[in-house]
Amino acid sequence: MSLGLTLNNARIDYAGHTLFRDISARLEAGSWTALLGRSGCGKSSLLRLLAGLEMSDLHQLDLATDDGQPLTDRVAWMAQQDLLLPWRRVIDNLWLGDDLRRRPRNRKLAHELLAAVGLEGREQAWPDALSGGQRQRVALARTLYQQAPVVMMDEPFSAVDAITRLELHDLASRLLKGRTVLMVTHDPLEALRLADQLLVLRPSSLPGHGAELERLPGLGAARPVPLDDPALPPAQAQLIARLRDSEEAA
Amino acid sequence: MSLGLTLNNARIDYAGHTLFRDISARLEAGSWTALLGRSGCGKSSLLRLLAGLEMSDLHQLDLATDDGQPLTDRVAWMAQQDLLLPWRRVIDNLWLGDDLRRRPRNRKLAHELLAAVGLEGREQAWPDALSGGQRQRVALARTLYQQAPVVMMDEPFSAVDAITRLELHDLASRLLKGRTVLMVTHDPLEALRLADQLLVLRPSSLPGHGAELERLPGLGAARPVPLDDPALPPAQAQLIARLRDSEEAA
Amino acid sequence: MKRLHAMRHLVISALLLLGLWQLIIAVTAVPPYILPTPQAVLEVLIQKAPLLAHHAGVTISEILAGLVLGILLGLATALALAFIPRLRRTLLPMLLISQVIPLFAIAPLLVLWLGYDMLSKVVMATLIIYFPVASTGYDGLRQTQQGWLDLAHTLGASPWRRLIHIQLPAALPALASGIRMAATAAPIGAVIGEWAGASQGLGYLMLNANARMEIDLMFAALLVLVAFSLLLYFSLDALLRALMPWHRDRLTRLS
Amino acid sequence: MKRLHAMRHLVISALLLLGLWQLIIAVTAVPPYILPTPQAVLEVLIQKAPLLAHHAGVTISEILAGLVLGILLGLATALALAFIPRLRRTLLPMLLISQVIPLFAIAPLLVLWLGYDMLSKVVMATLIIYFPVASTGYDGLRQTQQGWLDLAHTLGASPWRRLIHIQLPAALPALASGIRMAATAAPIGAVIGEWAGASQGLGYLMLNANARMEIDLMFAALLVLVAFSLLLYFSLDALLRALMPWHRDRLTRLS
Amino acid sequence: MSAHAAEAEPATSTQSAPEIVAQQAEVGVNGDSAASAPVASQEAVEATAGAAEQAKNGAEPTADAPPAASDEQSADVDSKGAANDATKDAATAEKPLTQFKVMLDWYTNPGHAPLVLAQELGLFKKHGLDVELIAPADPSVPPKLAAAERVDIAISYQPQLHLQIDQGLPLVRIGTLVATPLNVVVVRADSDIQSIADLKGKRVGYSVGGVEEVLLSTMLQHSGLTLDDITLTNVNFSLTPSLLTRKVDAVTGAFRNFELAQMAQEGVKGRAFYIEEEGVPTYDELIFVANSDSYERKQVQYAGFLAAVGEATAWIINHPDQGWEMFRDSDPALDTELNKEAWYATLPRFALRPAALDAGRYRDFEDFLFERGMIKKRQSLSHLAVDVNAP
Ligand SMILES: Nc1ncnc2c1ncn2[C@@H]1O[C@H](COP(=O)(O)OP(=O)(O)OP(=O)(O)O)[C@@H](O)[C@H]1O
Ligand SMILES: Nc1ncnc2c1ncn2[C@@H]1O[C@H](COP(=O)(O)OP(=O)(O)OP(=O)(O)O)[C@@H](O)[C@H]1O
Ligand SMILES: [Mg+2]
Ligand SMILES: [Mg+2]
Repeated sequence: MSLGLTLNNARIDYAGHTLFRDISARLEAGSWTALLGRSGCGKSSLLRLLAGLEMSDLHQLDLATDDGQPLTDRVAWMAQQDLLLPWRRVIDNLWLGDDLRRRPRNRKLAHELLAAVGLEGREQAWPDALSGGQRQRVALARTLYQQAPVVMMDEPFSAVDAITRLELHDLASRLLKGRTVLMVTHDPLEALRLADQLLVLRPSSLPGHGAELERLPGLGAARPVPLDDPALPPAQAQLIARLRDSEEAA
Repeated sequence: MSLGLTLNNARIDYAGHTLFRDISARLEAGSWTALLGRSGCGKSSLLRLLAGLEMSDLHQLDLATDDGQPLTDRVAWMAQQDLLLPWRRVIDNLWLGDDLRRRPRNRKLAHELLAAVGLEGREQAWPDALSGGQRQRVALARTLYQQAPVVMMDEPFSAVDAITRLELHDLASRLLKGRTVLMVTHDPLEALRLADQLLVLRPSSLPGHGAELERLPGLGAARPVPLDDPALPPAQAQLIARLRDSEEAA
Repeated sequence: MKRLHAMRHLVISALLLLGLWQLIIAVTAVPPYILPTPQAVLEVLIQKAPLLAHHAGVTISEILAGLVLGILLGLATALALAFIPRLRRTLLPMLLISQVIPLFAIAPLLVLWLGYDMLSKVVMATLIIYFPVASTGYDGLRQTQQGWLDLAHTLGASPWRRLIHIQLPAALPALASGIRMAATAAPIGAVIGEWAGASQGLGYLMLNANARMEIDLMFAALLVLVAFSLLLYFSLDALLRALMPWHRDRLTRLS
Repeated sequence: MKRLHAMRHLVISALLLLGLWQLIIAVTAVPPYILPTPQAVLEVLIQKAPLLAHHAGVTISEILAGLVLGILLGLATALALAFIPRLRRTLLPMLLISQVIPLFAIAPLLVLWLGYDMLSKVVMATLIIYFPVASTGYDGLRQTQQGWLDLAHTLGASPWRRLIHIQLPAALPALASGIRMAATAAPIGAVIGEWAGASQGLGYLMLNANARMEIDLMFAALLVLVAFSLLLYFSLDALLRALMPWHRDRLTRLS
Repeated sequence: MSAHAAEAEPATSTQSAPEIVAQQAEVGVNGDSAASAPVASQEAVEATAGAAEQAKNGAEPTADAPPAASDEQSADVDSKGAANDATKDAATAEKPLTQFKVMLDWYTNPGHAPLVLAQELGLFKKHGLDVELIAPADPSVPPKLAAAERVDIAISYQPQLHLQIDQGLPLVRIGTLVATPLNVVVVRADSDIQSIADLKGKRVGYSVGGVEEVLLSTMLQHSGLTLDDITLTNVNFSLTPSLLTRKVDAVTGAFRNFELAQMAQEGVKGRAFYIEEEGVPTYDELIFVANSDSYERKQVQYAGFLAAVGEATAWIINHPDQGWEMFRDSDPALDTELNKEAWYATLPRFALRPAALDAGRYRDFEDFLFERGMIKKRQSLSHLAVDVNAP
């Protein structure tokens, strides 16, 4: 169930402009990595690249899995947009993957997950009748339902309220135990609570190189780090300062 | 430029289910109000109702403006989705309102706003080539460009990173000085930094009434409240506790 | 209730049309052997109901068979075009050519090849339906949101299942547009086929009545054809809407 | 470079078609008075070039006039249907009826009203183009994203300017689909118009040649018509793409 | 008042060609005095006498240049009932021409030769008419438009005329273009159908014209069969191809001057059964019809028109080869081998006296259709056909 990843030489160009190049990172098996960076620096693009999705223009990646097998079909990807299919009811969106792979549906799991994200009773609703945060939660449930060894999530909790967000931290930590998780987030606290390592995509000092990746360690405690953990506030302040610095350095 | 609003008897039903009823609130002229509440409680719906947008099913609202004139055409609305028109370049999206009202375009303001939200040089890009946070910033710029006396924003900073968010707080505070602002947010800190009053939409104790509105005072300091203001951390903790409580009360 | 409402509107517009018809006759003083009065036509309609019913039966079978075949073939073509780029380059021009050839120019040819039986009419109706379906289907298929395709990719979908579960439903509104158009074209296809050679069907009956200057009968046959065409259109429209329950039209529907 | 590429593909598919044509003749042993050989047709094409050019000129003017009128009228109808719900209930059935009436039934009526000049052909081409444009335009217009309409509302847009700046661009892909279809239908409209009565034009020439069993000439005229139709389609397609620079097709284009 | 039309003996189907030619020659002598008039000279009369023969053999072209309409011969169209005086009175030459729309029954073909040639030779102008010839794609349209007075004259068929009048169309026959049936039943010469009786169990194709079923059933009855013994299929305008491809065993409604030549061109010999020999009363195949309500008002022009047609017919018969060349040159689309062959096959079929009325034919055919139940009631002759030169 656990699968480590090593990436090297990642590069993306859009329309002649280099987003980043020569980027390397290691995602340990079963560890959580938070990807941070300024809006528009290339986080979503990097996720797409790793997930093996179609990219326009020039791109490049050396990706090695620990078991040497290709990553295809073993990665769950939750996009920045919810990507719910409007012609499938909420619950049908969950087992889209089963239908696409012709696998039997796991009704029990689907119902459990919807209940866990607070959407019990909305299983038969059309996605168009949901609020923004509800849609995001359905998308999260769909990602969790996939039970893939590697999970990539692009700002998975951005549209939900603070309380729900904390609940979802618990839920995700529980359900994604042992998975290799790469998660884009804008919330430093969230990154610190959930991640074993933090990767910050920030402007490179080399001209024409676009962004580079800086690695910061996580708090190394249980996941999620309790809100009242005394290490959290200083770490948060430090991280924000760091994010601000990396900006000014460029 | 300032315009206060009083709303009474607000009610929305979706498909026979009452979201809320008998809701009243006062938005003082030139004040900022933050609207908080659990995901799916009806914040976006309330905003739509106030903005005079088409609602399905049963709805109701007594809205009084301080000058007695209808609100129509004097409210800027920033939706939860960015709603950029894909067939207009970034800058053309800004002056959509001018084109729709046959007013001359303010090119200088448009360029200044785009620069202010960090999108200098992307004026001629197609919206499809932008990242999620960049799109949200264009939508914000479009809302600010409108210079309406009343501004309603639905999670306007949800897709941008922490640093950009702080910058946008400054920007919005500066540019929306004197306007009556109603803003949905999930970030308690954000609410406290920007708002003169906080409205929390929470489950009503009366059965069948859906949600009710609880009013909390803001910090009453300059906008935005500096991050190092000592009143901020305890207020934030208190607000989170309050949000959690209001949940459990139901 | 809703059905009753829809019926009412159809009746109203039918009456409106009859009024318009009568008005045209009154205003332009067009002689009855070019445009008969509604009364005369209705009279013939009742009087020759069995005859009309017989020929209508033939034509309706042709139309329905052509419709089914045309939609299936059109869909298949749209899929082929969307999935095999190499094919597209050569198939698209051929498809276009098949469309711009006036049907009546090759109708005699088709009839000579396929005989004077139902087959040739079905082929004709199929041909005429085929293109709107293929064209709108193709346009719909190639405009699937990139995000959904990406999702299907990470979910490990085969091209075939991606098609079924993502691209086809996404193309359904566009396709529905094409099918609605096809429904209006199908009757003409069948009638042109009958015109090129047949011994029964509404097209044949009309041609015959016309030659005998029984203009009343011709218009009665026309009326039956039009009525069936409208029925076909509205049934298909209802069916298509039922196929897209999530697709809430902004504007109120016809019914 | 790209244009050259496109040309190559057209030439390839043209050659392929000629091959197919020849093959059909070889395999089915169809007699030349039903399907002449490509050589025979090309010979006539060269030999009677001035005759064909003259008639083609007439038909092309009819097509272009019909296209412009049909698109304008179709758009106007789509707008009327989308904006005046009351109208929709009565207009839509009439629109449908105008589509399902076989032309030959009302040809004398048209001649009576419109005479034998170019007008009647332009009207026919217009009629046939009109529907795909109106239908897809209407379908496109009523599917505008609610969010954009809301935005227009708060931005204080008049219905008219909302239409211009929001609904029409949003409907453009659907409309383009309809216009593409219309482009293939326009030549047929003009030719059918000529069939209803004319003394010049490719349709006239084709029917005339057909009646005299000069199948070579008929196919030569058909070839000219098809060539022009393809040209029309690809020009319009290029134009429509140019009108939608933001609309990046997922799949590579034909060219 | 000239006697040539009013006093003409009713032509019968048994009338021989020389007799008709003789009558036509008489017209020429009586009607024309000017030397340059188309059929005035004695040579012309002689040439006419041999026309049928020449047509068959493709005889040498006559040396005469085609006559052009000269002002001296312009008709005085205003003097009532004076069509026959047209060529005698040169004084009124400057009269404006009357616009005249004539609708053919079908695309221009050799069957329309007299009209095309009258146009080319300027004979219509000579008779004060500015004629426009219009070709429809559907033969059922012209009579309707004539009835609606959209055109002044339409070419139609006698059997259809009876149906049209029965259906209340205000039409009347004013002249004849082809005075015999052209309709034949055609089978392949290599088939085993030697007589109508052999059609039993065969498939017969026809082009919808309205009366095909009646004519065919009459012929079948004549040979002891009924319609139930055959299968009828509408093949519309694909008569020849359907026969050539053996989709049908026989076709009816084919024209003896056209379809047979068409088959021959494709190397298939045909065998024809002439319908007037199979029990069907003879009739005029191609006739001129006009609106019956405005007939009296336009009678003079009609007379002038028919006079021009008659003159053209006579000239064609005198100069068949030259006629073909002029016909061919009038429209490049007409220049085909088939048309050329049909040209010569059609020549002997033209009515030499287009205005002449054979009352018996109309009465007999009316009776025939009535007995067959094709028309609801019998019309009097005057409702069916008129002699434009009658007072
Ligand atoms: N068209 C609709 N039909 C039925 N229910 C609807 C419809 N639109 C919204 N709802 C329901 O109304 C409730 C309120 O939705 P709304 O979008 O206002 O929530 P919200 O407070 O903005 O939530 P979020 O924070 O997730 O954006 C939700 O439970 C949603 O499912
Ligand atoms: N198709 C495209 N063509 C051109 N530029 C593009 C395209 N897609 C993305 N970009 C640019 O690439 C950059 C990175 O985009 P990406 O979506 O990866 O950013 P991000 O880090 O996810 O930002 P956010 O936090 O706002 O989501 C942006 O500046 C964007 O404008
Ligand atoms: Mg992103
Ligand atoms: Mg919301």
